Amino acid sequence: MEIILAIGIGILTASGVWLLLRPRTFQVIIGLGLLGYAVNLFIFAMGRLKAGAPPLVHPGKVDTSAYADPVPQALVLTAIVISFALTALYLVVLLTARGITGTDHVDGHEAE
Amino acid sequence: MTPSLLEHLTILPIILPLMAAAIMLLLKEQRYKTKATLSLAVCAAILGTALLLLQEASVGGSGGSDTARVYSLGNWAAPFGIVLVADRLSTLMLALIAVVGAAGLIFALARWDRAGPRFHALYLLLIMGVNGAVLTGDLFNLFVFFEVMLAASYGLLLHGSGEKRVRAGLGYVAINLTASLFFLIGVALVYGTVGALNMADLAARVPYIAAEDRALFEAGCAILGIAFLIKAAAWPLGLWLPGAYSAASAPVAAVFTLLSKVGVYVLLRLSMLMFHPDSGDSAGLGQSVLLVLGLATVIFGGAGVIAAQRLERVIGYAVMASSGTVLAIVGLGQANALGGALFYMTASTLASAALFLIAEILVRGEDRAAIGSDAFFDDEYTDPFEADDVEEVGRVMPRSLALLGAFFALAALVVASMPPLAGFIGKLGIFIGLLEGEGASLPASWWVIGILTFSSFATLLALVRFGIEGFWKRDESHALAVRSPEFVAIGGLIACCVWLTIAGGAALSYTEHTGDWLTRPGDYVAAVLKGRL
Amino acid sequence: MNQALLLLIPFATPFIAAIAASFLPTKARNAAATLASAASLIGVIALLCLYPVIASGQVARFAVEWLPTLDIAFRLRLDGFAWLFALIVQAIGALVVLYARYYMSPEDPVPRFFSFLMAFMGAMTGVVMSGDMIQLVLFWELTSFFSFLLIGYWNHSESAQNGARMALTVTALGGLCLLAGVVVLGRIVGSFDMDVVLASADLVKNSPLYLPALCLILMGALTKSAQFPFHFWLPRAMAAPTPVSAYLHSATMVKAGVFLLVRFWPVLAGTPEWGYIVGGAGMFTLLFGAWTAVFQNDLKGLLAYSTISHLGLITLLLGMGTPLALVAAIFHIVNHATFKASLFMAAGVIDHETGTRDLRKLSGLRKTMPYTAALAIVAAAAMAGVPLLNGFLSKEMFLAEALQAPEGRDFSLMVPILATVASALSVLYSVRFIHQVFFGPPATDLPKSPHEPPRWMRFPIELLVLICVVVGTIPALTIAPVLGFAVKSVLGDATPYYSLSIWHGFNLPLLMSFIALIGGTTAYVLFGKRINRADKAWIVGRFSGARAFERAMRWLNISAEWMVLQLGSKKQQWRIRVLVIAAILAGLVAAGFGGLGMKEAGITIQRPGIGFTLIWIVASVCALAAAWQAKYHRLAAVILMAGCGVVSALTFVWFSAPDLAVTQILVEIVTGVLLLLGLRWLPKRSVAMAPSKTDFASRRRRAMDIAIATLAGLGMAVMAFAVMTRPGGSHLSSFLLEESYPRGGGRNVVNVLLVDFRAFDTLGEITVLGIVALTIWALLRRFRPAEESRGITEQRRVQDRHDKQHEQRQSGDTLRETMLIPSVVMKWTFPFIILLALHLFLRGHDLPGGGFAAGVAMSVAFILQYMAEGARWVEERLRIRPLYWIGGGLLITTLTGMASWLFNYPFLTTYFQYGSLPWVEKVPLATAVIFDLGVALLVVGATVLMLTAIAHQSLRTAREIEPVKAPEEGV
Amino acid sequence: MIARISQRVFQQILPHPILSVALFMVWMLMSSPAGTGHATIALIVALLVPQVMRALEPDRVRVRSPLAIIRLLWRLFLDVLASNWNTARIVLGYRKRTRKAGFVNIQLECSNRYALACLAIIVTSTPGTTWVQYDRYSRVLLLHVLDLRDEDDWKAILHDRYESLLMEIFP
Amino acid sequence: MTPAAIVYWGTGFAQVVLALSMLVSAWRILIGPRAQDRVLGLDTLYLNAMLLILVHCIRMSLTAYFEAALILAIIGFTSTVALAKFLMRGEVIE
Amino acid sequence: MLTAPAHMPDLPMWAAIAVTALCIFGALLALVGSIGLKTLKTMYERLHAPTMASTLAMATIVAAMIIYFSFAEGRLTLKPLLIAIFLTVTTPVTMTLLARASIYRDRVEGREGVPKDDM
Ligand code: NA
Ligand code: NA
Repeated sequence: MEIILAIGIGILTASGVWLLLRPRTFQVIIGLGLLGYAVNLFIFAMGRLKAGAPPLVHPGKVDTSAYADPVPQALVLTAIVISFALTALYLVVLLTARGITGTDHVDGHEAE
Repeated sequence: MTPSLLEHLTILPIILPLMAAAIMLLLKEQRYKTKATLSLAVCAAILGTALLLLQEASVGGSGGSDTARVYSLGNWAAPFGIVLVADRLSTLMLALIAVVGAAGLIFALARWDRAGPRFHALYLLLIMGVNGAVLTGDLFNLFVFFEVMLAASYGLLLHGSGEKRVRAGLGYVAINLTASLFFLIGVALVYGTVGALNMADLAARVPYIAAEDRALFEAGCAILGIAFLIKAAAWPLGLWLPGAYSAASAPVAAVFTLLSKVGVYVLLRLSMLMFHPDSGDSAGLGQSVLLVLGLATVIFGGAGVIAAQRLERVIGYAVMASSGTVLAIVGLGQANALGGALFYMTASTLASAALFLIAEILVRGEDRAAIGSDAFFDDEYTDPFEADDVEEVGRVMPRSLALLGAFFALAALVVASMPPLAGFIGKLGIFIGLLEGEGASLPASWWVIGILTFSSFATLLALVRFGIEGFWKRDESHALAVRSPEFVAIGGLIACCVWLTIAGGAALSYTEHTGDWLTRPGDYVAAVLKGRL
Repeated sequence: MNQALLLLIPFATPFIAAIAASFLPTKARNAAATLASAASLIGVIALLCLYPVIASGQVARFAVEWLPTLDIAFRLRLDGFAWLFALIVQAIGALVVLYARYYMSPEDPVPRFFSFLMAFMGAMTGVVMSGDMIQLVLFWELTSFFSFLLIGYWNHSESAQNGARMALTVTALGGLCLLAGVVVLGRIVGSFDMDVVLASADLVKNSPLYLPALCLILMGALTKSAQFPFHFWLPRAMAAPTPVSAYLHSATMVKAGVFLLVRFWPVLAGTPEWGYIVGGAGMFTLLFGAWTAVFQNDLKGLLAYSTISHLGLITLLLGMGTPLALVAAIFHIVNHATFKASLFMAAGVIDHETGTRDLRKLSGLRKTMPYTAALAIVAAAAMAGVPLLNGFLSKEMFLAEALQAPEGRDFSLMVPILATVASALSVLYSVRFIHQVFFGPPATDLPKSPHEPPRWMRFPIELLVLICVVVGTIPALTIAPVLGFAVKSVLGDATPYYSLSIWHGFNLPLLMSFIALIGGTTAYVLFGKRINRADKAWIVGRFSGARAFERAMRWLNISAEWMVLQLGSKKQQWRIRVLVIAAILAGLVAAGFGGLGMKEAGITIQRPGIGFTLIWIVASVCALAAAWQAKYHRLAAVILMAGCGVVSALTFVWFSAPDLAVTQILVEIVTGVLLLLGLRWLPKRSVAMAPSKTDFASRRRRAMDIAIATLAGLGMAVMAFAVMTRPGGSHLSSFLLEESYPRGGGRNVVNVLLVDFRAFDTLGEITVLGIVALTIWALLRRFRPAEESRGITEQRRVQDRHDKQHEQRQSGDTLRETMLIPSVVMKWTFPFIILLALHLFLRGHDLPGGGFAAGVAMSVAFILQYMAEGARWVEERLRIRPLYWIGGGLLITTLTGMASWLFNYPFLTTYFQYGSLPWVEKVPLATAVIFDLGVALLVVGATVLMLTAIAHQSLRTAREIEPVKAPEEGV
Repeated sequence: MIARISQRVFQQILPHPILSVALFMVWMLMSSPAGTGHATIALIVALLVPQVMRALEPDRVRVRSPLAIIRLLWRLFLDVLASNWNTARIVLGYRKRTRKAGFVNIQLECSNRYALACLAIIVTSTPGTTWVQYDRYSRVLLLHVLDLRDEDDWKAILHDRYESLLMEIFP
Repeated sequence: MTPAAIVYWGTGFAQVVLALSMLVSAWRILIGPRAQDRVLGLDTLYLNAMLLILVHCIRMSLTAYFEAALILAIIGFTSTVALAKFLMRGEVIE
Repeated sequence: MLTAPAHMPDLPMWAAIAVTALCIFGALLALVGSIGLKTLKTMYERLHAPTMASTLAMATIVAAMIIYFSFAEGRLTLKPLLIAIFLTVTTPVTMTLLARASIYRDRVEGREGVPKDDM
């Protein structure tokens, strides 16, 4: 399982980075999106992989080893929300830039 | 928990602006006066709080010992919940933020707060974010506050719109989003290897990290470091700074000077906490990188200052150079010079903020076209730059140019760290600190001194050039319209610089003491964790 | 009077006067002049009052603590030398003020001038009286700064701008070096206190840091006193009003350099390094300055180069390193100050009266300005070293010292010869000056018709010339005692015997003097005409320091630009590439190139499941395809990205993160809508736009990007794998799992983390959401769509046309029909989605769900209505005020947090109880629920605001080009 | 009079009674295991949420003949089973040669929006048929059929099996 | 074999089949050829993912993941509606 | 030998078999749907394929879930019915919309095989 997820994170990252380095704003936003997934899963992976053990505890004595680590999950939740917000923001900025500058190049003007 | 309202002082700088911003969202857009008053009141309250905390920090705890005021949010004690820590360093930052923030706000009241919707709310939220970032004692919470700060900064950078800002915003947002991703990766790795997020907890655990986990941990820290170096605008990661800052409207650019300093602050805080000499195998991690990049930043900033064609960009590069200076000192690991560096950082931040404000007044005539790109929709929000109403002109103050020129000169002296003002004291503190003890025999010390001297010279050259352009070569035909809030804002910042000079002894002793405190991370850890572990 | 106060007066009065003058009205010429002269006179008087103290050989001190931790204090220290210097500064200052009162035009805003002048005087006094090295540097730079303002006083003139800038650049650079030097010196000595430093000569000279300290300090001194090769700023500084030149370039500013050399003489002088550098620079400057002065056609230019030459002379004397040479140097400092100040003033008078300073135009002024002529001739004679004038005395001492140049040095014979030559040159330019200006036939083509200046404008010159004469004739009665204690204060016990009598018998120096006088005069007679015709100085004229400086500055500029270009880039791609490379490198280096400790840690791995592998093949394919398609097939990229999102949600399900799965799915849905809303405003990028052939550079760039991307991916994969395969579980998570129910009141630990343990994060996170919504909304109010996207969309155009073509149909029918069925369903799902949101909200604390999920679900309910019926329709019926939701949400969360203050708990402390309301069985009643409510409200507001802000753009009516208004018909 | 007032009050309180019932049941399902507490909440929800629907002004739903509903559901169930079977066979390539897919235009009789919506749902939920386009003026439905043996067959199926029942339910 | 084991392994197999099904629908997203094909592929992907979650609930004997599937069922269609409307009208909200 | 993980409660053999069979059947049917999505020739034909997943496949899996959790939790658990209800109502919406959009696009582009008379 770990190896699959690791490879998956790697591929998401590679695709995202490739897009992040492209000259068109839309490529960048998709790249940021993919990187967002990769990073969220990466954070999630830091809690190690445990199937069938959601951190929903039962009252009473808690066997902490029987639950997945809740901390990375909470961090990912926050990260998801923030990256959603910032994707929206970047989208609007890129739209505005496209309108004002007449190009969708990341520099706001076509490369010479 | 002692039952005293004063105990909640630490959190005021964060929730006051938040509350005010929330209330402003419930107010109609037209109610500028109310909003302005509210903003001013909040800034004043933050300033008051910051000064109280500063006073406390400078006096120290019981028996004159240094303490860190720890505020456990949700009443969850340190490693488990999030804590705010107001120690000497964060309090210093807090005071700096309060001053620059208030100045920017006052300046904006003259006109900028009406150049786009919801300026006050965004502005206060930016202040909140910066305050949170310096106060928090938790790594992930730091991320959150970085994001608050950045989100607000995106909004404020774009405030006033126009092609220049949008273009700058495009790059600024993309770079910072990338940096935020690095931040997350770094935090994740740190948690994945150490299992802690609280900074003090981390500091306490770093020496005991298992050998096989250390490489991963250090990789995480290194990536984290890159994220912070991007924010601190270290070369070659901080190339975004001059463009972004110079595109922003003046009051925004003024508060932006704080943002890069927050990056520096975090690097300083974390490297002193986690990689101090007693921290086992990780001691001194990344220090040489900080030194080299810091110096490179100073050189690059110096070159940029000379090469830049617009005053705002000059200031932007100067801000870079000033970040680089502090980074280099952090990297050098010379605790003696740290006090000077902190002093220098404080002074140069105040002065570069003032310069951004002055620069805007100087280029005001030319800039009109850039601000008002022609609108496409006819239900357009009208802003004061497009309307030629009479109030726009403002009363020309007698001697406004002379006074502004004096302000410019003083601010320029501080930024170039020339005598007699505060910047000089800071740099002097660095020099003397560097040469103390074994420092004189380190080649790095001499490099630092040489490069800092070069950067002073470069800054002076450029600022003299632009001073002459702006004040001596000024066309008589368009008079300078400066409104009183603008004078108050700039004058306030300059007054702080002057005060820092006159009361240089006390201020420097504070920063030196702070440097000393930073070299004893054990005390910080003890204060935060209160012996728990 | 109190000694400390007396010390403070000459220092502080000028500054006070400067500030006071700056408040005077623009035309208050007399008031400003009175103020300034009063200030300097008070200073003079205070200094005179201190005479007894100084004369008795004491040092007057005054100290105030300033930077105690650096051992830097504000210290005033007045010994004999400083006293003499301060007196010159203040007294000549007073005279210059008087002179300037008449010199400056009534139209000039002189209060500013006097303000700068006084400030400069204060700074100069500060330099002289500094008892602390750092303080000395401080005032040193201040003199540079105020001289900048004074030189640039006529700031509209370009030459003033350039001259001021050059002077500042050179002297401030010197000052920076001086600072460094002083810091090093302080490091050697262990103190910045001048007393301590001056007493540590041996320590300093034996220190390994001696040479760097010396070089740095000399950089300061030599730039300031315009020594070759830093001399060039001085002639350019002549753009200043003449009173400024008279003051700064005779007695003060340029003398600061030699003052410094004298001040540190006991500590630094006497070593071979000192001798070579200082002596060499002095000798060269002496000759160079004199030679160049000869060829100057501008009166002030001549005086400027003469000043350079005389400063060279003083420097050379100091470089000799002998006590007697020092005596001569100090003496010449005083003498030069008097005759040069008077000459500058005279030059100013001539300029003022005739309207020109060109030696070739001026002629025969002795007829029209006899009195001024007489004064100028005497002063020039003093400069030339004519006997019975003060210049002669010090020059005699100089020549004597030149003969005493230590044997064994290679140039021992050269020194006296060169000294004589320099003296001859000095005679030559003095004679040329006198002859060209005052003799010959009266000039006819002068811009103004000259006559004698006003009485009080002449007075300063008279006084100074009188001093020249008096000192020159009766030195023993006038200057001797002063010079005596000045020298003693520097040399202490090493003070040598010297005599100030005018007559020492026929000796070699006297001979040399005469050779110089005769030689100079003869040369003028022989070459005068040719010199007048020369454009620039023979031989050395081709070398222009100023041009070199400007070239250096240009080079600095160009190389800075080059550097910025090379070390940076304006291209965002480049910048981001650097970031990514930096992060990869950082990770690699820190992790020690692959040694992630995997072997040591041991790998515990779960066998890959087939299903899981398959879904990750889906995600990988989607990701790679998205990367491939994002440029030309944006919609495909959006869809492919959504595919990745689904798989990451499934992964969260797979590995026990239901909350994450819920949130991911919800966010996925909203992001999809958002991107589509955006796509509407993004014109198509067709494949046809692609360059048909990709050049090598772009192929290489792509290859590099692929390499970077691969490395980044590899890095993340390896790190993720390394962490996942080692044992996990932290003290943090154990605590949270254990305490979540008993102390947080919730079974869903993730939710308790979000609303209790780490509620502060959540507060920040929703703030981010609110800010972003606000920003988007603000930005879109001035939205200007891309040219190609303006107006209605292609599809709508086609469909509307179709509707119009058919008789029965109305415009918009196609849409209505299309949405006929969907809108029924979408409308009726509204209450059920509200239900879902409520459900998610209420169960959050114990089971997956929570405020955020509820908020997004709720916002989806709104968005569905927007999609079903259009924005206008919805907003006519549902008044959604997203800003209020955002503000309210923030307020609720914050107030909930603050409520704990009432119970003396920190912010965000939650309270909970397993209450049992009537009819409702055990339901946890936690304040965290209220907090979560705020979260939900904000999320609804922010999400709806973001989406509708973009959606509203379609509704906005494009601004039409306003038709020109027809003129209204007249009555 | 009283009856009318009470009817209006009833309409005020329960603007959409069916919706309220549905919401109540859905809530009970959602929060299962649900006790009295959830029933209370469900009741509140069922009373309050429909008020929101006032704003959206949906056409009123009038349903007759609950029996017809059950018959409709039963028919749908059978048809879904059958068409799943058919479609699966087609996908797996059993009837490659003989099969022909295509569009069918069908003239509908009913015009009630809800009836049409139900019809659309039914048609589309049944594998093998997809509701593509409906013309309000001519009341012609364009249907896509995966296995188009006989156009009239499909018309008949639609009319007889569903439309008539739906017209019974939504008059 | 215990009943529980049967369920566990049976659902495991069902998951593999569903994952395979996802892979096939992803293929449609990938090759298109037209935008509507991709949208359809995505819709199917969502559907299969939802079924996968349900099966996972059984396999893990946990209802905790149910809400994720429920959300997909109730509002998952929003994305597809938006996409379809975008194709039809060129914009999602008019 | 196949063993069940500890977390799984025991249930009657018939129920286990039913659950398993329903799950597998549903999954296979969904797979058939997806295969149809891949193999069928035109867009409109492909539209029919996933409907199997959203109807019968979904129904069997929901049934499996109801059976399983009713035994696992010891009481009738009808919650999964919600999925059936909502999915049945919402999926057709997307399908018809998609069909409408693609026929419009095909007509505009003048493609073969679509009725032409209308937009
Ligand atoms: Na609590
Ligand atoms: Na169908």
